[in-house]
Amino acid sequence: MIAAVAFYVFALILLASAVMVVSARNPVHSVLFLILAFFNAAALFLLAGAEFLAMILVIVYVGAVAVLFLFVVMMLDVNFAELRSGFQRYTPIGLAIGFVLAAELFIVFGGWKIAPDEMSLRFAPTAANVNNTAQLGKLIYTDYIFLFQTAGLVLLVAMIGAIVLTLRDRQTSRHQNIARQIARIPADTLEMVSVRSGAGMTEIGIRRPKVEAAVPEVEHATTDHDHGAH
Amino acid sequence: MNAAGFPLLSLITWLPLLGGLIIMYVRGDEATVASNARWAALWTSLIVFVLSLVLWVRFDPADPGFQFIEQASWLPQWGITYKLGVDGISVLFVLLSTALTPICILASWEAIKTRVREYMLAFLILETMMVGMFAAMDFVVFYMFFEGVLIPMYLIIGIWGGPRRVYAAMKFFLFTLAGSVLMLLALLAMWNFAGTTDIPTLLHTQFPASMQTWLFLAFLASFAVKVPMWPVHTWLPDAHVEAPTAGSVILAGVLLKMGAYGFLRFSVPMLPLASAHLAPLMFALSVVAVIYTSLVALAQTDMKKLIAYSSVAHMGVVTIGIFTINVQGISGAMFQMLSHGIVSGALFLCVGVVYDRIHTRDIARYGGLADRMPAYALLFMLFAMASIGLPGTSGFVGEFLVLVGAFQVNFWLALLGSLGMILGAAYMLWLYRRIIFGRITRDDLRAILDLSPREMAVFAPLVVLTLWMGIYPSSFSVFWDATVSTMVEHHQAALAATVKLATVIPQ
Amino acid sequence: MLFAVAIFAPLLGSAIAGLFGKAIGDRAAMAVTILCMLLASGCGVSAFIELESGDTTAGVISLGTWVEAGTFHVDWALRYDALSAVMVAMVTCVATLIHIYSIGYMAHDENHTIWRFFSYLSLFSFAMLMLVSADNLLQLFFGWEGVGLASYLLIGYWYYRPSAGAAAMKAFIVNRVGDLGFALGIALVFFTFGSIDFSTVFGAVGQHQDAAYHVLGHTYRAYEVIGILLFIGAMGKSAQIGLHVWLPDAMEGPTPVSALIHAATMVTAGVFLMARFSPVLDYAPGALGFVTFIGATTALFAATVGCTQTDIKRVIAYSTCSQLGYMFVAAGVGAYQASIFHLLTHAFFKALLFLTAGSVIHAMSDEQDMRKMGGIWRLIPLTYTMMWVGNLALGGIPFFSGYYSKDAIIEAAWASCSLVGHYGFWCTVIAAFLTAFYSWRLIILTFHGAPRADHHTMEHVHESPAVMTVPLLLLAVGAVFAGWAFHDQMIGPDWKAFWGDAIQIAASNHVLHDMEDVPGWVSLTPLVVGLAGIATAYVFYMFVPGIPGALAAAFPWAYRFLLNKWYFDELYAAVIIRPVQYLAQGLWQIGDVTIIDGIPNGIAALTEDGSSQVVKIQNGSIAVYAFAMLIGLVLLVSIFLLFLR
Amino acid sequence: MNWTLALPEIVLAVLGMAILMFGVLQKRHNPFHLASMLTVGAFLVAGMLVIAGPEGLGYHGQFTSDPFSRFVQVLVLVASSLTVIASLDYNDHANLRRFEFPVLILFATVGMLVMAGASNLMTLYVGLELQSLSIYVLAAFARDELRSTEAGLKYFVLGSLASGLLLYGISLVYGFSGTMEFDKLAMTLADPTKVSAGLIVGIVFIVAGLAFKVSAVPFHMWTPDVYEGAPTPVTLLMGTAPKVAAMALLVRAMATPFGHLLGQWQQLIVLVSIASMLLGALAAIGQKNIKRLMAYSSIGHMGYVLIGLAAGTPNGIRGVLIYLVTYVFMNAGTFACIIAMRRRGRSLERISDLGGLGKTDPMLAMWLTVFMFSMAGIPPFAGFWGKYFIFTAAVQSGMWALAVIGVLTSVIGAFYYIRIIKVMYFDTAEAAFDPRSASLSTLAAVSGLFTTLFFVFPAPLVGAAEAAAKVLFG
Amino acid sequence: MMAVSLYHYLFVSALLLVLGIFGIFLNRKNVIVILMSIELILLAANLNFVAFSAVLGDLVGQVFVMFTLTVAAAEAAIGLAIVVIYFRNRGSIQVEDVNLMKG
Repeated sequence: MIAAVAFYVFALILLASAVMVVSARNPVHSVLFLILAFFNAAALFLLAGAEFLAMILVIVYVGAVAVLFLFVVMMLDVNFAELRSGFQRYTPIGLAIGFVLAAELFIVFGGWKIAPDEMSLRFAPTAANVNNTAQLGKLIYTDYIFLFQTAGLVLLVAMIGAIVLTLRDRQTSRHQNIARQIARIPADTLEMVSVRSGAGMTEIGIRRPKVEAAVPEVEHATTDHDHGAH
Repeated sequence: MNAAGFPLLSLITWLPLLGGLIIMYVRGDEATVASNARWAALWTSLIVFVLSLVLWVRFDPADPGFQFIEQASWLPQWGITYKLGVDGISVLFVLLSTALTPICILASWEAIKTRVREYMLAFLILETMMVGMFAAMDFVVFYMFFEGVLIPMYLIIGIWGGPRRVYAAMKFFLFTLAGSVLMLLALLAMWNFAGTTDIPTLLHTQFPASMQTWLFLAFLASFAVKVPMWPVHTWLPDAHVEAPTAGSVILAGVLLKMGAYGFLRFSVPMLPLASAHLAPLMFALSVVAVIYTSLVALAQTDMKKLIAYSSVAHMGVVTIGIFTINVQGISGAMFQMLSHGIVSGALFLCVGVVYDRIHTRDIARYGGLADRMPAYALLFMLFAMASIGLPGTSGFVGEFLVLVGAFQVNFWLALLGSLGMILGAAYMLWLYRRIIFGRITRDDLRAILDLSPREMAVFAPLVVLTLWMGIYPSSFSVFWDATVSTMVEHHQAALAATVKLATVIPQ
Repeated sequence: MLFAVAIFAPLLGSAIAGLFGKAIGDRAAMAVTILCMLLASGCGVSAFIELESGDTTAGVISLGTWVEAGTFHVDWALRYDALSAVMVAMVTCVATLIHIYSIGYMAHDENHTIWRFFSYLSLFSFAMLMLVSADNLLQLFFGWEGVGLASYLLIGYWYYRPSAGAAAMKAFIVNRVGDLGFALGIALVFFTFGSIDFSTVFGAVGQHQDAAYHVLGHTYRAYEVIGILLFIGAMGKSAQIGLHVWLPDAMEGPTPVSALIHAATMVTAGVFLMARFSPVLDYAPGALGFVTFIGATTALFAATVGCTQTDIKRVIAYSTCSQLGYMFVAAGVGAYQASIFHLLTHAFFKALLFLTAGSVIHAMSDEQDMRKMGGIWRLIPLTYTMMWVGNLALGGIPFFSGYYSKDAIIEAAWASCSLVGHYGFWCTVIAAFLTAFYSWRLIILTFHGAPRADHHTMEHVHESPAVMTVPLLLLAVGAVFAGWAFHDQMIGPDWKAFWGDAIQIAASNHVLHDMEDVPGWVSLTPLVVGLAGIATAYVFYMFVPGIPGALAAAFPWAYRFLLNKWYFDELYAAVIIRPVQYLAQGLWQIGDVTIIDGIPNGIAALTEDGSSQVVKIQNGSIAVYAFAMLIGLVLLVSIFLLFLR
Repeated sequence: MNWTLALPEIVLAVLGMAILMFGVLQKRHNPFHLASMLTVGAFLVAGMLVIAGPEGLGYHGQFTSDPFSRFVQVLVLVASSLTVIASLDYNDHANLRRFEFPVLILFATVGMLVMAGASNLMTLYVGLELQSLSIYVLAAFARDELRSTEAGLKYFVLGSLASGLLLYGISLVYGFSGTMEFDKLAMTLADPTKVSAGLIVGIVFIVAGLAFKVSAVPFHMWTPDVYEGAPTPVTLLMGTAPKVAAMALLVRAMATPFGHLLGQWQQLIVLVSIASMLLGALAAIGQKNIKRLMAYSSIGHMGYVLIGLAAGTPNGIRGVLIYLVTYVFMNAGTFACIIAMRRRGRSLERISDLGGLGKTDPMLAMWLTVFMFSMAGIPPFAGFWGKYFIFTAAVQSGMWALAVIGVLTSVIGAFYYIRIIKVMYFDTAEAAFDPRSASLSTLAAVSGLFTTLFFVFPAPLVGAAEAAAKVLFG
Repeated sequence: MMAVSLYHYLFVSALLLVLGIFGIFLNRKNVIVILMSIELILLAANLNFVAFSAVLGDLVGQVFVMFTLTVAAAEAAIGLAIVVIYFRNRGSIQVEDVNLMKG
């Protein structure tokens, strides 16, 4: 009973915050509502017995993804006042279509039944005596190793993608070149001069410190994209 | 091996392509390239022609089946074979193609000044396609060549054509493509039924009656456009008008025959029931074509358009002949096709001669050429008369045999189908009168030169053929007599079998 | 063999003159063609004489296969029998004379391509010879069309004259209308008999009498249909009413041409065809009735028109037309022999008349209008005499050739004892009167009275050179004596021996016999009306010259009706030519350009329109794209749930 | 568990990471060209492994290697290699000389290989995502180009939506059948009583998700915009390899697990196919940008491919595979020609820029002509044979309406293909293009020769396709 | 096992799916909201998986959710990266401004 009440509460908050995600005027609010939605979804997971996933959802989604969203929303510094509110012109028909879809899904769900022989198809039945995390771990690292590794590749691609798209070396920023720092010897930079007393700097030929031509390496491919392909 | 002792047909088919390859690798400045391309193309086509004469010599007219058969595995699992061969119906078309190509190349010797290399290449490719199509003994091979013809022809019209060439080329391409894709479906249906695309096998396959009708209609869509039959003929005048002279010659000489050849090769023998049932439709369309396009030809002001419309009318006679499905009708259709190939080709060359000099095809711009160009006037007269169907020229024999064939079907068919005799005379003579007769009024015409030796050389074979076919036609008809007789017999046997079946079933 | 030489010699001459004429020059071309013609006429006459004397027998000379398609088999072959021998002899002789005459007539041709002219003439002769010597219908058709071509070329010889070009075209096309009927007739003959060889067909005449052919919703006897169809062909070539319109216009050609093709030979091809096909026609009474009717009508019609024409050559042309009508009347009543007999005599006197007219025109500096002539009979007496001879023959004055043949026809018409035969009789009688009338009208207007030509022309009036007058004289001999000479053989008691198998008639046909028994007044009538016609002409044009004008003023509609040749040209222009032109334009501009091209063009436009519509939804908006996806999804799901479960 | 089944994928991924390391560490020279070459080499290695590798079902039913998957994998590798080669010249000129480019292509290819071998809905999803994510990045690769980034954005948003729907569909199928493995699904669905509406709706969702990847109507909306905006080699990639992989996936999914539901999904595919053919034919007509045109053309081509699927017979699948092979080469060649459209360093995309190419660059014009005729389905070029086998299947299955619509739309389609030829040959010449690089010439020539000469020896390829197709029907 | 019936979960997930879809095609504001909507759709699917996994007593659904989460995270990263560079070029992330290419 308590579980049922909890389900309804969480589900309602989940749906309400989902509505807010979509309709909130301020994107920051949307992100915050998204976080709320994730929390509630995690609770629903928990109710369904997927403890590990619930935790992951909180950690990965709230801790990483949602924060990333928030970060980007903030970073992009959008002038919220200018954002057009409201919905598209075809909202009514859009809503109708959406509700038709929902209705169809509802009708379809009504037909769900579980047949005994279907249970035999289960690949990894839940075991009562092992906790959820251990079971999942065992599956992922053994039977699903192939997909697990592929998922790793997905993340790698995401990393490469994010870097390749957003990282740029600015011409103005200065990089530390450790090798060069270490290789630096005094003779290159220091000049011992004996200074006559009373003589001005210019008189003894010292105008400015001796500096190598320290042009930053521009060879790296991620620079200079001012001219596009088109 | 075949009667020639070596893969003759493949050689004839693919040799032009080899010549084309050689032309592609000609290097040098533009004039050198052009000159080399011309000569290479001419020699290639001449060699091919000489090779094809072996067909003439070694063909056994008494054998109604395919000869010179050669075969290579292609897609064996699907019953598709690379198979070439000629029978009485196709052998002369192969010769027609190989004979017209050198003539066309010679005719374009000076007329084509730009991109000569590509032009010659296109013509050689075209020759490959034409010969391959007529020699194909496999439906898929046939279709490949049949459609492949579009490519060089599209380019020939589009690149070297007249002011409205783009419209004409597009129209030509799309019309013919639209028709032939439906044939492709028919082809597939036949394959699905018979499990092979081997033409001799298909010739002996009995397709169910309802299927025959559909197949026939699909074939009709393709061949009717190609022939062209009314009312899908309008691409032809445009294509003819815009194409360069040699393009028109090939178009009229060979390409139009592809449709009629298709009827003869596929529709009639493979679909006897549908051919018999739908013959009235074909007759109606053909008769309309004869009368309608002849009348339209009367109204033309452009020489080429006039001749183009006359082609439609003449091909209407051909289709009448084919669907009479008796020996005289089909034989006449065959003859009419060959004759039309030569005569209308020659007429287009005639137009080309003056076009090269005055650069207009407007009939009103001419007049009184007899004065300055007597030899030309004589030739033009000969071909005009052949086109009208004067006895003694090639045009008569076919037309008359078709008349005889049609008469056995229906008086009205014969009468209306032969109205072209009168109307043809009307538009042809009117054209002749306005171009050749009259007084010269324009200065450029006053300075016009008669035929050059090169032009004479182009026309000479055509003159010989026109008269030869008119005076001694049996030296040509002997090639297909056996085949056509067999075809008609088969047709009647097939019909009789059905009638028997129809009478047996209800009991 | 002489016969074959007679036929092919002109071809040789024509080819040499035509192909090499420019190189060898006019004189050589003339020489070659005339030599060939002389050879041909020599051989032709010899062949005729040999046949008649029984030295050789009739037969067929085969020259090889022509057309072959299944059972349809046609040879090139020359048929050598009485009919063809007569025709060959006549054609070669007349043609040779005309060739010779042309040397003089064409001497001043401004075209400077006389070699071309002679080549055409010889070509024409060849075609005509092929026609008469054919052994099958198709070869006959070959010659038939060949003379059509040659006449086209000859009429259009002065190609720079627009009227010549038009006339040439008209001749060819009108002939083609007839040819279509002829060709259909050939097809029907094949359909009925399984062959178109004369020997085979005539041999099988008895077997296929009941053959029927279905046409026009009715079933007719095949023979009748064959007869009608072949006669339609003959109508075109022989300028019978309806298809006669080309003949008067054809006078655009040089006068020798008119003499050759529109008097003596080409136009008689139709008559020849009737005679040649007599074995079949004799079993087709209906068709024969039609032939008589048309022939009689033509005879009368052309005669009436001839009375009002002012162009000297046109008058003669209409008289040709009229005389051809006589011949068809004869053929129609079954007197094929009489028709051929008239053909023969007519060939001589009509050629004579034309050539004489040519001589007049030559003398009058190429003036053809009789209203601008007159008063020259003293200046060109020989021509004048020849004209008289010709007209006497034409008018059917006794002992001139026309008398025999014309009388025979009129008698035969009466003797046929049928309604249409009597119609033929009365028409021919009236025509005989009119013939005499316009013939003398021509003589009087041309030669008598006050000179109406200008002074300059009159000064130059002169007799023609010998090269022209000698042929005239020779023809005059024929015109005078041919009737008398051949009467007995051809239609007289010896006709069976003369014709042999060439003209086979049915057992029921005894017109030639009945002709002898016609009442006396029937035999006399032609002579009487002929003399009456001459008298009327003298009254009208010599003694009381006001009458014609008064008559014309009194009956203006009739006058104009006749002057305008019964408005046939106008009728055809209104009923056929103009509608065809409109139709042609309409079919082109409306049918082809608007409708038939409109459909693909419309489809193309529709497609492009559809394209722009389809592309409209592609407005770049992510939301719209997503929306489209969703609609698609919902649609698919709905289809599934609604229809496919 | 036979892990060697996935050896090509594993090796390729490892090589990819190695190339990545190489690129990162290489400082002195720009490693783009070398990395590209290495990538092609890696593809070669993977290709050989594919051909030589064992067959069977492995990884607990998650991954399979059979003639079908190998056929597709080889084709994908070929397509990817062609893309990499095409990118050499383009990226040089577009300032995209970055080694990540080939590496991303490589990982996308790994994803596609996984897709080709997927025998489990989970594998399907992961492989698809690996491929998609890489290509999202590639589409936006010219990050300073507004059009490229917009293309990336659109592709990403719509692609994510599609994969969301796909995922939802998978969840339904899973829920209503209890398994994600193709074999077991097939077993379950063999019994009609177990086919519930939820399952079918799930299938519809899956079809929608995959249809998006092959850009079939109505899930095609992204195609023109993304094709236009993305860097041309990426467009080439999107036009070839992922389409092949996604189509293979669709085919396998429809044929194996859902094969017993043929009656249901067939109608669906027919509808999608007709709509695609019509739209592909119609919408391309008015286009002025050749990349957009190619987008619509690819929509049309996918419509034809779907005919083969709709036929639902081994012959249909054979047609699909052959069509895909010809399509890959035609597309690669065409895009090679498009990349070569450059004047004074500026890339051109308008069709009118091709004006007079027949005069200024006859060789390029000739190849492009070959590709256009081939796409229009004119024999003897390869494109015709693709259509031939497709229509054969349709006719065999008695789908006449589909076949007739197919051939008629191919005529409409021919209109715009030959219009390009018209522009090249009939229009007045513009200035010549910049000299082509050897890589592009080679690419065009290879594709062109394949397209032209396919008809000479079609039997081996057709035989392979036949063998591949038969697998799916046990 | 489950506290409430499967249907409840399915209803929630279906509504979540529809909401997510609405978020994509109905809003006019901000591309990032679209990304968040996609997260909602994925969440809906995940909810389904978890629910089915629970009802079927099969862990496979949960395993799939693991991978889904991975993919979703990667998607978010790439999506945001694209949005960022798009913003750099366009200076706006309004949904209606994303229409440079059309037709």
